[in-house]
Amino acid sequence: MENSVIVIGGGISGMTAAGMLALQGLSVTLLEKEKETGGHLARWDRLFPDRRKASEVLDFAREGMKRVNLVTGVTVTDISRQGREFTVVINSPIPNPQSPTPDHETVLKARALLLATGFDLFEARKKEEYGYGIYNNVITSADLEDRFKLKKGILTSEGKIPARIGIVHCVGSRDEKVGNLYCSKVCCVTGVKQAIELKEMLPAAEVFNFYMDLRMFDRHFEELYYEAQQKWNVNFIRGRLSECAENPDGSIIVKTEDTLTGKPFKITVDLLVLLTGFVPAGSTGDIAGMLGLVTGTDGFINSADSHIMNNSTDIPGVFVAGAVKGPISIGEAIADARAAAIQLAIYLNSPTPADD
Amino acid sequence: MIDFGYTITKDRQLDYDRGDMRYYRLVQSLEPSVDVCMECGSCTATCSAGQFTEFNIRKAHTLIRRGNTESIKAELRKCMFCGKCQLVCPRGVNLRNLILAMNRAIELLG
Amino acid sequence: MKLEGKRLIWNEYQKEIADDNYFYVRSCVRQNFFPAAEKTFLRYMKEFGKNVFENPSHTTCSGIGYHSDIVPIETAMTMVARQFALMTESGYENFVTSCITSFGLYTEILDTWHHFPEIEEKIRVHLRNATGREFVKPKNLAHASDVTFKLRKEISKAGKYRLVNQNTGEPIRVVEHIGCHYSRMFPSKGVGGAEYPYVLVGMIEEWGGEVIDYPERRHCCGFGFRQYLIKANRGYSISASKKKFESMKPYKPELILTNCPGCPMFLDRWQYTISEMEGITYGEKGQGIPVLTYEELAGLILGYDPWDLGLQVHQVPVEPLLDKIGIPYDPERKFLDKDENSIGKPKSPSFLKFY
Amino acid sequence: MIKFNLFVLPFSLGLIYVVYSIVIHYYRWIKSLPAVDKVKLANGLRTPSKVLASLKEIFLEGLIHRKLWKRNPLLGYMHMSFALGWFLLIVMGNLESRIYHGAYINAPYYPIFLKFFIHDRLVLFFEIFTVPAFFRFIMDFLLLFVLSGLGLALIKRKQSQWFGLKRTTNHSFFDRVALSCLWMIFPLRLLAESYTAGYFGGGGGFLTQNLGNLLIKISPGPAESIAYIFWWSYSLALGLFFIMMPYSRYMHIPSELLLIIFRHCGIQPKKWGSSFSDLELHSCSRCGVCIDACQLNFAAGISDIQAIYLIRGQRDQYVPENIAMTCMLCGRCQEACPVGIKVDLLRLIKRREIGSGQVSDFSYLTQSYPGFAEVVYFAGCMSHLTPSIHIAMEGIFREAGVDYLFVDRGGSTCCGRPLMLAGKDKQSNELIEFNKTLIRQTRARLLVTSCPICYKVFREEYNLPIRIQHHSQYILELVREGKIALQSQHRKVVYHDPCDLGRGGNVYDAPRELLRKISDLMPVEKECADALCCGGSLGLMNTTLQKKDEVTRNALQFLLAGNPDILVTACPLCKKTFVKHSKTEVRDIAELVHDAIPGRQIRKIMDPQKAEAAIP
Repeated sequence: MENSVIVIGGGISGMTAAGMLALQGLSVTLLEKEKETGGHLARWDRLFPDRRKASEVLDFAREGMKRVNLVTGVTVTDISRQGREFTVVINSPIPNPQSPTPDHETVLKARALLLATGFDLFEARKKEEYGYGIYNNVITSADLEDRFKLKKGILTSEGKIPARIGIVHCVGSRDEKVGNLYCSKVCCVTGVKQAIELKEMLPAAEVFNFYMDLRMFDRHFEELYYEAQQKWNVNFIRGRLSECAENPDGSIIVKTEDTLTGKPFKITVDLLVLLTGFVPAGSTGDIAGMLGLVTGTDGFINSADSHIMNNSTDIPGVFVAGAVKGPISIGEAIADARAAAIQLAIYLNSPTPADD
Repeated sequence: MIDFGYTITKDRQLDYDRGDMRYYRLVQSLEPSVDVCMECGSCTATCSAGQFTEFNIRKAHTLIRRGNTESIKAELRKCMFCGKCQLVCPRGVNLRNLILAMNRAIELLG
Repeated sequence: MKLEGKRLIWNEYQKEIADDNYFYVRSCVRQNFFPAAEKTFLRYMKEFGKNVFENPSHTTCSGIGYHSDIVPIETAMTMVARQFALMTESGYENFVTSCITSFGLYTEILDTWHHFPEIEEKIRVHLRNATGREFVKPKNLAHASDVTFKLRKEISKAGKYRLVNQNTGEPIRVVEHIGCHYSRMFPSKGVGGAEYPYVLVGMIEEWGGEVIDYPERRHCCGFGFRQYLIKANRGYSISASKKKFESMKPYKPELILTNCPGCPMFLDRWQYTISEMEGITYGEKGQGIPVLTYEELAGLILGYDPWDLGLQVHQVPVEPLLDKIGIPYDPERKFLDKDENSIGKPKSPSFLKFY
Repeated sequence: MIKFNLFVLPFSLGLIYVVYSIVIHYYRWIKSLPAVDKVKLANGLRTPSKVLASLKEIFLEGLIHRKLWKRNPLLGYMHMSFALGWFLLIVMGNLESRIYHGAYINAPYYPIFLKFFIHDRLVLFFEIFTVPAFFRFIMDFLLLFVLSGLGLALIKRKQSQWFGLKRTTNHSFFDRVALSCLWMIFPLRLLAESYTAGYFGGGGGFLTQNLGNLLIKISPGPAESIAYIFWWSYSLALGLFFIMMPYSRYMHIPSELLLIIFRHCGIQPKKWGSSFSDLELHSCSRCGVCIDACQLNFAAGISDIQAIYLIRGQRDQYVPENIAMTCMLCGRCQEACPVGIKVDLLRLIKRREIGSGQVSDFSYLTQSYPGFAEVVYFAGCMSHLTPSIHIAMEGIFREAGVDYLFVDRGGSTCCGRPLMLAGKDKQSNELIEFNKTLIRQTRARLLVTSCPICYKVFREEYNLPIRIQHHSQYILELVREGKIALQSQHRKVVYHDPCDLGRGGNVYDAPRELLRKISDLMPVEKECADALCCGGSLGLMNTTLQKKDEVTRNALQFLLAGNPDILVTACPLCKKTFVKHSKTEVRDIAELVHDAIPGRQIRKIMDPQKAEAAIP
C-alpha cells in the first residue's frame, strides 16, 4: 500500500512505465481493458522508419513487466482521492482479490496513478465521402498492417493483385469537418513506410500517396521519403482526397486537386488505404471525468505544463504518459513513459506536503 | 451539327487513367533523378527564363509526370539551359538533363 | 459495394416527416418544365387520403433570384416569412415544398434564424411593415420527395407496375440524381444525408428497381443558375451534364430519377443538345436515357396514363422504358391535348431517336 | 626472271586491298572538303615550307612518336620500335632486294619474302663488311628492334602503369583481330626466315641464322616444309592485317599522315563537322591516353564514355547517346591526345546532331534601354547565385573610378553557351543575338564578365567589335595602370583554373600574376593546361550528382594537398561546386582583390556616405 502505483492502460506507454516503476521497487498494478497487453502496437507488423518488427519492441516491453501485477479485461468504473491516496474501482474480480465486493467490483488502493489510456484510431466511416465500409476496396492503414502481419499477400476484394494503390494521408486529422483540427503526426511516415512495403511485395504496382504536407519530423524519416521516391518510385500527389466512387469492377475513383499543377486530379486505384489518425481513447474522457482532469479542446489530456511538467497533471499523484496526451510515435512513447516513471517515483519519495 | 452559341468545354481535370505515361517513362529512363523531386520550387524561383516570362519548370515536369504532356510542349522551349536550377536543387535533380530528356521525349513521341 | 455500410449511414440520417395535413408550395419553374409532375403529386396524395392544402397567394420564394445573386438575403428571408405567414393563416404547420431550391432556402433560413434569433426578429418587423402579416415557423419542413418517400410502401402496394423489365425479369437499372440544395448544405435535413442520400434510393428499391452508384453521382446536373441563365455560360452547364452522362454510361442506366426542378430539365434536354453538338447519344440504340421526376415515376407505378403524366414533353422518349416495364400507352394520343386536339409534333432530332 | 610462289598471294591481295582502301579514303576526304579548305590544301601543297613542316611532323610524330616519348619513354620506345622499325624494314628490305634483282620495279612481295627466294651461302665472319652481309645484319637488327617493341607491348597488357597508362583501351573485335595479326607478323617472319636460313645453312643474319641453326637441331624434321608453313603463315598474317586495317584502329597510320598535312595547310575543323573531322576520327590510334586524362574515369569510375569510345563509335556510325552526353567537356583529354584530335569538338558535333531536332522559343525576351558606359559588366547567370562576386566587382569598379554598367543586374539572359554545350547551337543563336544587341546599345569599349563560360562564348561566337575580358584580366590591367592599389594579405592560396578560362580561353597567367600581388600563391600538382575540372561542368549532361561529387572531392584533394588558407578560383560555377565539399575557404579572385584594396574596411566605417554608396 505504502508505495503502490496503478497504471491504467496496457499499451506500450503503460507497459514501459509499469516496468520502470516496478524496477524501482514499487508495487505496480497495471489495468488493461483488453485481454492482452500491447495496445495498438500489437497490431503493427513493422515499425517506421527502419521497419524493424513491432513484436520485438512488444516483447521487450513485456519482458520488463515481470514484476508488475497485471490485470487485464477490466474497466475502471470509479476513482476517488483521499489526501495522497487513490481508490480505484474496477468492474470485475481479480484472481487474488484483496477485498471482493458482491457486485463483481474490486476496489484497489494506490498512492499514485499513471494514466496511459492512449488513443483510438479515427473511425474512418465518419468520412462518408471516402466510402470506408461501403466500397469494398477502401481499407484503413490498420487493416493494411493486419494484412502485412498475416503475410497472406495483398489482394483486392475481387481477389486480384492490385495494380494501383492509393494511400490517403490525414484521414480524420487536420479536418474540422470531423472535429479534429490537430495533426496526428505519425501518419505521414506510416504512409511512406506502407508505400515502400507495398512496393516490396508488389513491385509492379503503382503506389500513390495523397498528402497535404509530408511531416517527416524525426530522424531518418526524410530519408525514408527519399528512398520511397528514388528506390521504389512511389508517387506523391499533393492534395487532399475529396471524394471516392466505385467503378463496376470494384476499383475506386479518387478525386483530389493536384495542387502542384493547380488542376483537379482523378485516378482509379484498385485499393485505397486511409491513414486514419489519432483520437483520444474513449476511456480517457471517462477517467478524466472521474478525476476532474482537464482535457484540451481536442479531447487529449493536458499535462501540467507542456514543456517542463509534461508528465504531471494538475492533480498531485496523477501522472500521464504517451498518447493520452496526443499523437506520439512508439519511440517517443517509450521515452515519455520512462520519464513519467521517474517523475512518479520522485513524487512518491518526496515528503508529504503539509497542506495536502 | 447545330450551333447553339456555346460549346462543351473540355475538362480541366487531370485524368491519370487517360494520361499518356510514355513520355514520363522515357524521361525517367533518360534522367532517373527526376524521381526524387520534392516539388519545392527553388528551380522555378531561380530560373533565368522565369524572370522574363511565365515558365515554371517544376510544374511543367509535374504535368508530364501526371501524363499531361500536351499542355507543356511549347512551354519547354522557353528554357535557356543556363543551369541555375540545377545548382539550387536541394535534391540533386539533374535538371538540365531533365529538360533535355523532356524535349527528347517530345521529339521522339511527338 | 457493401450495402450494409450504406445502411449504417442511412440509419444515421433519419428525418422526421409529418404524416398528414401538408401546406404545399409549388415550384416556379416545374409547371413549365414538366407540367404534370406537381399535379400528379396532388393526385396520389388525394388517393392516399392525405390532406394537402395550397394557398393561391403563394409566390416565388425568391430562391432562384437569391442563388443568381439578384435578390439579397434579407429580401429572400422576408419573402419566405410571408410564405410561412400564409401557412399560419391557413392553419397549417407542416410545410412541404415542391422545389429543391426552395427547400434548401427554407432550411437555410430556419437554421440562420435558429442561430441568430435577432435576424428572425428583424425579418418579422420587415414582414409586419411590408404586409402586416405575422407567422409561426413550420413545425415540420419537408420536400415533396420526402413525403413521397414516406408513402413509397403504400405506392408500391397500390401500384400496378414494378420497375422490372417484364421481358427479362431483371430490375430496371436506375440512376438517382438528387438536387444539390436538398441535403448538401444541411446533411441532417435530407433522408440519408448528403453523401448517400436515400430519398430516391428508397423509392427505387421499394418499387423494384436497381440503383446504380456511379462515380459522378455527386456531380451537379449543370443547371447552376448563372451557368444556365447567362447564355455565354451555358457551355459550363452542358459540360457538367456531359460529365455525368459519360460517367454513368458504363453502367448502362435505363432511367434517371430526379427530385429537383432543374435536374430533370437539364439531364433530359442536354441529351438532345449534346447529340446535336457532338453527335453523341447515351442509352440503348441511340434513344437516350429517359429522365423522370419521382412524381411521374410514382404515377407510372400507380398505373396512371403516361400522357396524363405529361411524358410527351420529355425530350428523351420514354416509350422504350414503358415497353420494358409493360405499361400500355397509345402512340396516337401522344401529341393530343386533354380535349383530344393535336398539340403539334416536334421535329425529329438529327441523332437522338425520338419516334 | 620472276620469282613467285603461291604463298605470296594472301599478302599481295591484302596489300592491293589496303592500298585501294587508303586511296579511296584519301580521295573522299579531299573531295568532300569544303571549297575553302580545298583551296587551302592546294596552296599548302605548293608551299615548300608547309610541305617540309608536314614531313618533319610526320617523321617526328608518325615514326619517332615524340609526344609519347615525352609522356613516358617506355611507351615512346614501344611505339617507335613498331613504327620506325617496320618502316625501316620496308625501306631496307627494298634496298636489299635490289642487290638480287636488277629490275627497277619489283613485285611488292619480293622484298618482303626475299629470304624465301634468295638463299646465300653461309656468311663468314670476315665477310661482314660485304654489302649483302651488311643488309643481312641490318635486317636482323631491325627485326629485333621491332620484336623488342612487341615484347614491351605484351608486357603493357599486364603492366600498363609502367608505361604511364593506368587504364588500357577496351578494344573492339576488329581491333583484336588486327592486333593479333600485327603481333604475329614479326614472330612469324622470324621463324620463317630462321627455319629457311637453318635449312639452307645460310642467308640469315646474326639473329635468323643462329636461331635457324638451333631450330634445325632441336626439331630436325622436314625443315623445308616447316619453313614453308611459316612463310604461308607470315603471308596470311600480313594479308589479314591489311584487310583488317581499314576496319581497325590501324587505319590511323595512313589517316594521320593526311591529317598532319591538312593541319599544316591551315585546315580547321568545322562546327557542324566536315571531312576533316572524319579524318580525325580515323586518325585516332586508340592509345587510351584520353582515358587516363579523364577525371570521370579516375575520380568517378566512369570508364566507357571517353574520347576514344566516342571516336570509335563515330567511326562505326553508332554512338550511344550517353557517350556523347556524359562528358564535362573540360578539354583535358584534348590536351593530352598525342594525335592532337579536337575531341571536344567531335563530341559537340555529335551533340549537335542529337540536339538539332528540338526547338526553342525565346520570343518572350524584350530589349530595354540599358544605358551607356565605358565598360559593360556582364556578371552571368551563375554569378547571381554567388553574389559576393558581383558585389566585389562593383566595389573594384568604383574603387578604380570606372564608368561601368552592370548590364545584367536584374537577371541575365543566358549567354548561350550552356545551350551550345547541349548541342543546341541553332537555338542559342537567338540568345546570342539578344545579348549582342544589349551590349552594343551600351556603346561600351570593353566587356568584362565574371563567368568564364560567358567569356568563352563572347569571344568565340559573339563577333563583338569591342574588347572582351574576364574579370581576372581586367583587374590585372587596372592594377598595372595604377587605377587600383592592392596590399597583399599574405595568405597562402592555391589557384584553380576554370576549364573555360584556362584550356578554353588560354588565360593562365593573368590570374596568377594578380594573385602573386595580393597573396602567397602556392603551386598545385595539376595546374594550367593540366588543371582539373571542378566537376560542376555544364557540359556534363547526364551523370548523377554523386558522381559529380566524386570528381569534385578528387579535384579538391589535389588542390588542397598543400593546406592553403584559401582556394581561389575565377568562376562562379567552380566556386559554387567547390564550396559544397571544401573545408577550406573558397573565394573568387575578384573577392580577394576587393579585400586587398587597402583601407577598404576602415573607409567603410569612417565614411558613412561612401559606405552607403558601396552597398549595391
